[in-house]
Amino acid sequence: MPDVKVNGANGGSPLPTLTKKDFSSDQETRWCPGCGDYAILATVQSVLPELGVPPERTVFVSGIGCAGRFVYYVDTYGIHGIHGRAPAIATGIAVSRPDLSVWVVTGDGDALSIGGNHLIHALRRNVPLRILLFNNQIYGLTKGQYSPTSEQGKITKSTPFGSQDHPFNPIALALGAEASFVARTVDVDRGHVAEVLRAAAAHRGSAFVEIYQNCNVFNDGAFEPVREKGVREANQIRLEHGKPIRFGREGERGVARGADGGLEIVEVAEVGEDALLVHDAKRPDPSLAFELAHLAERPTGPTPIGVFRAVERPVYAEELGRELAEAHRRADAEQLAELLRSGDTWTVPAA
Amino acid sequence: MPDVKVNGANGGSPLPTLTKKDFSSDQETRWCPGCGDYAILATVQSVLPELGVPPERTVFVSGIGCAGRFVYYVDTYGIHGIHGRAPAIATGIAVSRPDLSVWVVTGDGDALSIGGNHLIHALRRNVPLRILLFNNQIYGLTKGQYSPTSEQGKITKSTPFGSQDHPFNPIALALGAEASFVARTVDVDRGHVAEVLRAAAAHRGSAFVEIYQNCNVFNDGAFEPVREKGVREANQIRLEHGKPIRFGREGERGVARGADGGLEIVEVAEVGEDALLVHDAKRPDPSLAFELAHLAERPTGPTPIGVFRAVERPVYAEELGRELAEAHRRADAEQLAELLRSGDTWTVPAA
Amino acid sequence: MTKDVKERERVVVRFAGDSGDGMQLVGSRFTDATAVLGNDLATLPDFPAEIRAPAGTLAGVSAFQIHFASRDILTPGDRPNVLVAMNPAALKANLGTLEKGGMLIVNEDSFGDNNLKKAGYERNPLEDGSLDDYQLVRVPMTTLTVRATEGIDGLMSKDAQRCKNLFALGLLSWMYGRPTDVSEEWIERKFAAKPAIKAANLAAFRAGYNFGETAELLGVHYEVKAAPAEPGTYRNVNGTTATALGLIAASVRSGLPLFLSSYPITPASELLHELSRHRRFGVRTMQAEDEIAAASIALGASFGGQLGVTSTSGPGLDLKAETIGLAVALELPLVIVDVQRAGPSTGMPTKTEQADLLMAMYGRHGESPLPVVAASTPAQCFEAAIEAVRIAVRYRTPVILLTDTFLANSSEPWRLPEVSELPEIDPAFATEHNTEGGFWPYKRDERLARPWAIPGTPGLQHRIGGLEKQDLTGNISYDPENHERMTRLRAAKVAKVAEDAPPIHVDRVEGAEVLVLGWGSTYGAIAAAVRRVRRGGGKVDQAHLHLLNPLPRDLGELVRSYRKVIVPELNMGQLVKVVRAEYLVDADSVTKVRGLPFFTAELEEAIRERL
Amino acid sequence: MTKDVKERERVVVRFAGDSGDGMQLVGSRFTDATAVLGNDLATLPDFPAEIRAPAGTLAGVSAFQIHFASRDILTPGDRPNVLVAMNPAALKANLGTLEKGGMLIVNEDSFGDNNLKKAGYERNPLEDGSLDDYQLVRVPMTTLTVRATEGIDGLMSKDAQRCKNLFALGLLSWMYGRPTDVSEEWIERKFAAKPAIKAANLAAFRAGYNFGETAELLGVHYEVKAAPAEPGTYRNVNGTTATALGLIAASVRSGLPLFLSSYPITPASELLHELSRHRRFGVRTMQAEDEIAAASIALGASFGGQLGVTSTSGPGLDLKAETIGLAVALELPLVIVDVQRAGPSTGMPTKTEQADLLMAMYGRHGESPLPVVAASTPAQCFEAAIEAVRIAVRYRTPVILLTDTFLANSSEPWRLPEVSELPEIDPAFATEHNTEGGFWPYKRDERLARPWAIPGTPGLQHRIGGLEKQDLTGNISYDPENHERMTRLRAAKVAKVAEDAPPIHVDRVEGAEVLVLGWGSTYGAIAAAVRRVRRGGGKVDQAHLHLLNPLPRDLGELVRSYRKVIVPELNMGQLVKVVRAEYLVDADSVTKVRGLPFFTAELEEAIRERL
Ligand SMILES: Cc1ncc(C[n+]2csc(CCOP(=O)(O)OP(=O)(O)O)c2C)c(N)n1
Ligand SMILES: Cc1ncc(C[n+]2csc(CCOP(=O)(O)OP(=O)(O)O)c2C)c(N)n1
Ligand code: SF4
Ligand code: SF4
Ligand SMILES: [Mg+2]
Ligand SMILES: [Mg+2]
Repeated sequence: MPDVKVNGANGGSPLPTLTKKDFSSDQETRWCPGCGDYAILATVQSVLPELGVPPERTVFVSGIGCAGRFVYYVDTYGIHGIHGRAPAIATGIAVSRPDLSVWVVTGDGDALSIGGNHLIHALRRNVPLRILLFNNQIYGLTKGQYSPTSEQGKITKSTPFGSQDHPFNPIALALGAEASFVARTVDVDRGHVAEVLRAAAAHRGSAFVEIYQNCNVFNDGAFEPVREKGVREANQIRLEHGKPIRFGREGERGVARGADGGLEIVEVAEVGEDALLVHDAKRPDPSLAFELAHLAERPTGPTPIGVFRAVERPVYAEELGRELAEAHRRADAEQLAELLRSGDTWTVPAA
Repeated sequence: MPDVKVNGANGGSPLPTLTKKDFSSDQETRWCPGCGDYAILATVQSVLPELGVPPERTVFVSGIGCAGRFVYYVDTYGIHGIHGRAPAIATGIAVSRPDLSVWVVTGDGDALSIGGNHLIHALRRNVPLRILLFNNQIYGLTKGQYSPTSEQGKITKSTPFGSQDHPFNPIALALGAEASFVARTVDVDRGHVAEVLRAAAAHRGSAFVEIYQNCNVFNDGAFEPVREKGVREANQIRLEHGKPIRFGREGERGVARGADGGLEIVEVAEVGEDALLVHDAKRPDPSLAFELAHLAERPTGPTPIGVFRAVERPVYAEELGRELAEAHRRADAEQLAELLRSGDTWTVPAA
Repeated sequence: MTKDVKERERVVVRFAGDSGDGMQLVGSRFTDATAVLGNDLATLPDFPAEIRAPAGTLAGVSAFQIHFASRDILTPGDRPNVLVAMNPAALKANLGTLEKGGMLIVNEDSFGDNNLKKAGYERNPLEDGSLDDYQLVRVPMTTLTVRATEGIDGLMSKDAQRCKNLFALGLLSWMYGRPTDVSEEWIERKFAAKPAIKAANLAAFRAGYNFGETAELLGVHYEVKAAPAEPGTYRNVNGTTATALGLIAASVRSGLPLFLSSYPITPASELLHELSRHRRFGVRTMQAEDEIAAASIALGASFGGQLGVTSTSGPGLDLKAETIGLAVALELPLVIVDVQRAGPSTGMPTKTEQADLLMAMYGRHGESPLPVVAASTPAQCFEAAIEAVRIAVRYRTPVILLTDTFLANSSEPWRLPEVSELPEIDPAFATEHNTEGGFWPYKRDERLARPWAIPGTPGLQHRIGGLEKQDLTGNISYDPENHERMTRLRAAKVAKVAEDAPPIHVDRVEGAEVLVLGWGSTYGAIAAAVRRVRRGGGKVDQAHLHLLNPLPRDLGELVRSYRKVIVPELNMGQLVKVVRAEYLVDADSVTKVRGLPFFTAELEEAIRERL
Repeated sequence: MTKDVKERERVVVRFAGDSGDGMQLVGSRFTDATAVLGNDLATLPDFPAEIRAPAGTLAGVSAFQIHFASRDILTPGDRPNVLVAMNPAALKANLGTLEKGGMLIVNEDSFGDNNLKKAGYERNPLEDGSLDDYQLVRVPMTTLTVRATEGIDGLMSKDAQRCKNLFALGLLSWMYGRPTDVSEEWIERKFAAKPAIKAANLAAFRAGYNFGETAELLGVHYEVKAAPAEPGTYRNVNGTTATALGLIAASVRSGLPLFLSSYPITPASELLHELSRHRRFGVRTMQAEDEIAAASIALGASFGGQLGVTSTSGPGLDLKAETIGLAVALELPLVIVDVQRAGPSTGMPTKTEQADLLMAMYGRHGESPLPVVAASTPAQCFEAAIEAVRIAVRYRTPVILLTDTFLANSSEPWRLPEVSELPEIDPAFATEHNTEGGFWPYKRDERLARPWAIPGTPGLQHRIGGLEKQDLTGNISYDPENHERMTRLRAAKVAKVAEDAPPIHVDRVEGAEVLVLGWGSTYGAIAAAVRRVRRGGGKVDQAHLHLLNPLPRDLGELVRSYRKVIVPELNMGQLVKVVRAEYLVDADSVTKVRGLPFFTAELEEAIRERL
């Protein structure tokens, strides 16, 4: 096993010779024309060279779904796994090989429906994974059934009379599952996606990133208010650590704590800048991030994006990894013989 | 199918003739002597007769674990299912039979390890289930491995050098999963358990109740601060809707919002009663409940118990249930013949 | 100009175009008209694996094949006699299937440089002589469609072009004398709300028809007479619809509300979609969080006294295994529909195979036998579904119903049964004590079925679970003898299902010493191949299994009575293993694992070789 | 008084008491002394199903059986010759196993009213004549223990009483002439830190020993001479430890770090516990959130270049099915240890059975063959584990290793192998391009194994997945011919594993026309039964399979060479199905499904009946 380096980082120093091309495979992309996945792929491929991890120490793991195809297009090591199990497969890789940078690409059905359990356990353990959840609020690959993030009443192939399910709020679920890094971004907003990816890459432990991704075939326009040029400027509440939470075309609105102790959207002109809540992504208690997640239950109006939470806590089995690698290197035939001999033994002499 | 009655309630009127005996089966209880499960069983059996639902319209479903044995001891309909799947099996029962009162009994491994996904989905859907999670922070039935609620560093059979996992906070996880009713209580505190069970029974939709349960064989004393007489008086923070949050032997301490916007434990004498936070279990935004859940990450000191959250939101497929039952009653041979004939048909005349 | 009319006994037509070209629609319309005309028919759509591949590429080609005849037919046909190719990619992807000398009708308007390049043609195949082996008919369909729709009020030029599929439909309708009113009425109905689109589609359809009649390109057209058929009312169904209808029928006949709990997966999702539409019958469908939940929810519904059904395909069947095992122990009715697809793991999700038989039989830990039923044709899915429900309810057992991608998508005419002829299914709920002062949930009836007492029934409260149960009482028991008894009882109960099975129908010819034994969706191909072998003088009998576990009681005697038994399967030889183990006959395996159904011709050859 | 010494060839002793009585400890100590003496031996603990049933009840009885002899023996024995019962419940639960006329040693102090009632005795069996068929020896063990420990400084009376198990150990040690120093040294070591407890245990042990020597109750004691054994160093191991050591040995021999990812389940948890202790060898164990995750994590570790192993029992194997199928498609090494337990669904978790064989072979959708290895004795688990790893690594395939509850818990002497004699396992990681300017992950070697290129290797980046892959390149492919080729390649690869298998060892006698063919943990019972049959003049050969899939290449010829083949199994007949299907021999099935191993006597009879 190569030397242990956390998250695959090459001693922190960038590899300046790498370019987007180094992370592009020769496989033809096979998403529908216009799919939001293209934009995400392009941004990921352009950010990867910045991270200082060479392609051979980068691994992408995905489940099944349109999003899952992602792995074929990035020229790194990769597993296109089975539906919902990517966080578990990736856990096996990340834990056994702390020298690698391991990324999970998953869809809203893959991560939150069939794979919900593995996701929450990876987050609680703080396994060093970068988990990109492409949330299009629909099942793309199976041609349009509703997902656990679809709005209640959604009419789809499996719910011709409207779905009965109340959806998850992925950010809130991740926070409830002890996630140490939680962020949200929007497929086509390349600058913002890149920013969030960089922050996720820098995080030690699990980094959970929800990416609003438009499925133009089965759920077109789901994120229009925060995605389309012309309207998104008014609706993206960009969270920035240490800064007052302001948004709107001219920054004319903001988030403040209301009289009942809850958060509310205010006009800055009315309450004054000082009344605004200052975003604190590093607060140990996840409650503020949780409140922000509930500021907008769905991306139909002003919606926070950016890093909700980024706190340091012990990375799963990090220390242990080093220890074990060391121990394994030392384990030899003699030690083994000794182990076999352990316990009470007796000897039958040669006659 | 009998008439549809929500949660099995008999039009709300109690059945005064029922007693604890009516809910006690003839099977010998088989938990270890001294196990906290006994106390819970006794309280459940004594509360059931109050609820106005006869035994034949009550169903208990459990997974595998010591807790799972519970179903055998209650003389109702019951399924002792497979590990982790009780919420799903119970969903099938509750959804198909809204006239029943359906209870799930599960352990911390059953509910949060293997069964985590079903639990969070039942909660988000708001399926009418009363889910009792017997949290002993250990695997009892399989003889003592750590569970997803065990403290990090726990030494158990499967972790002789201490566990590496950061635990779940079950209340926070449930809140992150959109739970509409979330409560916590302590096995031996019969009065409190009964109170919480009554509230859970009255709730429409999913009621999630975490019960701290002592496993005296494999994890004795895990809940001592909130469980043992003499200390618990100082450590139980009893949440009561609409009341200021005060606790301690003399109610000398309380919970208030601190300068940084977060919650903190205060001396009432110092801050004055008015500064105390008033508990609001009915607040639509789950953030307050989430904050309270994080007041004590583990039951090692002052710890909130009681109902964290109890809000009304649509019960999964409730309306639909009525509609379908009605439709099914009407569906007859003629309708069926018509259905078979639908679409383009043609006729070959008899020669 | 009047044209020659030639008679044909049977014809295979394949429509192929880009996913956006509406080929499935053309195929369905052509099928309906064909059905109304009284031909026997079988169809098979061929969807692209991608959701929406870029227009004009090979990955985006969508096709529809129909086989119709003046006699009864059994498969959608090996090789088309006529291929309609709407663009170069469709030509490239499908030409290989066209019979040598077959007719190739192309939309020549689409053979521009751009499309040729997308399809990977370096030269235009219409011009380089590479199609000389076929009767090439070049029709400028786009141009003619646009011309025919000129002047329609409010019609946009893009919409006009999109009607070219109806032009193709019209042309083929003329070629094979399909009734025009069926298609025209459909257009009227479908586009009633959009007059311009309606007019354009009608115009395109008629233009195509008239083009056939007048253009000199086509000298002949064909007549395919009605096929003799049993009197009755018919409709065309694919296996998905037939399965759905069968389940609904079983629900109505049993009085048990149907509760389908499922997780989407190709190709089983369609059954979920289909059943979701039938609220009118009290059908509840629930999209569960995963397959484990889907099975568990359905099992819960069964415990509640409903008809719990769960549907899936291979990977989902793996995940349901533990819950199915619980159902075996609980002895509750549960129907698991497995629409088999190709390959291990994710495999080839849109392709067909029948490789889950051994999984269905043995794919659970411990001794956990259960009945397995397989459907043989699209329409037969209806009966198979009812039979699966009947067994599940009668014997209080999970039943696996095997269909596959081919059955799910393929369609054929189905003579509607009288509702009163459908099997009665009696849930026979327990309502009273069955022992001195109490209720024993594992006291069995003469078929070894246990009583089904549902919540809400006063006095019959009971607890059941996956731990071994004491005979009769159902209490937990670790007694060795009891475990042996219960294990044998569960096996004996499943074995009893064979007692209900009708004698195996054998299609016999005088003097045959060879039997071809099949199961599942290969029925049509096997029967067609057997016919051909016989026509060539070969003597061979045919039998087809619908009950795979337990095997029918007369199967042993049957297979032992032949010199040779041939078992064709779309797998590596699964039924053949069971038959060999059970009856020690040296049955011969014919296998194909290509994600495709058997072709009649290849099976014919395989049988001939083994005679 | 000197007493008679009689010689015995073999003896079965069973210690039984309450869970709190320390019977497992007594058994283990007795075993160690027996091992050091040089007897051959086999042991079997019998744990209660409950965690901690109320003291004194039947549910709380814990027992330990040891069979030791002056010749080689093969099973823990059918029926004890001596039963030690520490309380009425232990007597009641175990008396049925004692041979008629056998010796029954009871702690008469515990036969008070209260204990009699808890055990469900209406009268005291020591006094009502119901034990007249046995040599009853009443010993007031508690009293004598308390008396022996009087005066020990700082000893509490409760602790004194708890030493009565050591009294029993002392008594039995005297009876069978076990060396006392082994036990005394153990006590010294174990309680070094607690002088009072140490003194009390020593005193109790010696008191028991001396009681035998002096009390008039026992007129004879026995000698069981050392069994001839191959020279070497021995230790006693159960199957769990042997499996763990085998995996560690394979890790050391291959240089692959061992990564066990598992979810607790009886009886497989012990393997997780055992391996968790071996950090010194770089062994990583991870308790996953469920079995699906456990398998997936292990598979991830394999992709990362480690030795991915996952362990479970039946219900967990169900859940791993889909991931195992993925491993089949990915063609990565993965070892799945299935410690089989009794029953379908939850069944009887603490009892043994071998009913997962067909599940192991066929329990995945689609055609997804994989090698299956089964261990035959507790110590043989060591070799079986190494062999499973060897196959997994050599062929890049998941391998299922079948053991069971009996193997896991039972123990026997194991001659330690030389490390240098253990198989070498070469991971043979790919490090370079294997085609013109690139890397093809599905280009195979002569054994059809594909290259294993692990992350971190520059230039060999590649993506693999569960969709069907193009031969050689591993790219996604829906090509029908490719799917057929890949399906057959995967099957052919697994078939090749048989080429490595040594010829089947047949234990032959002159003139035998009958073969007893077994697999798994029944080895000892079958071999013992075959011996007895032969002793009675029956002519019968024995063969035992360790490789279950593919079957060894010489098996066909072997089974066909007998007039009759008998296949005893602890299931409803699973291997027999495979053998019949494969070789068309009318193999005869002997089955037992009681959660118990075969008894030698019952197998002997079953074989005799069939000769
Ligand atoms: C075990 C299993 N169940 C179901 C499926 C079918 N399936 C494939 S992807 C998918 C959901 C896709 O939705 P999502 O995860 O949101 O990804 P998207 O396609 O929207 O990117 C489903 C149900 C499968 N492949 N495996
Ligand atoms: C599929 C499956 N995996 C594992 C097990 C073994 N098992 C039974 S109960 C249990 C965990 C018990 O812990 P918990 O749920 O906390 O219940 P407790 O015994 O503490 O009440 C496990 C791992 C099983 N029965 N089935
Ligand atoms: S179906 Fe939707 S998510 Fe999938 S590739 Fe097409 S547009 Fe993208
Ligand atoms: S092991 Fe623990 S949880 Fe289980 S019955 Fe015993 S005391 Fe209770
Ligand atoms: Mg999606
Ligand atoms: Mg627990």
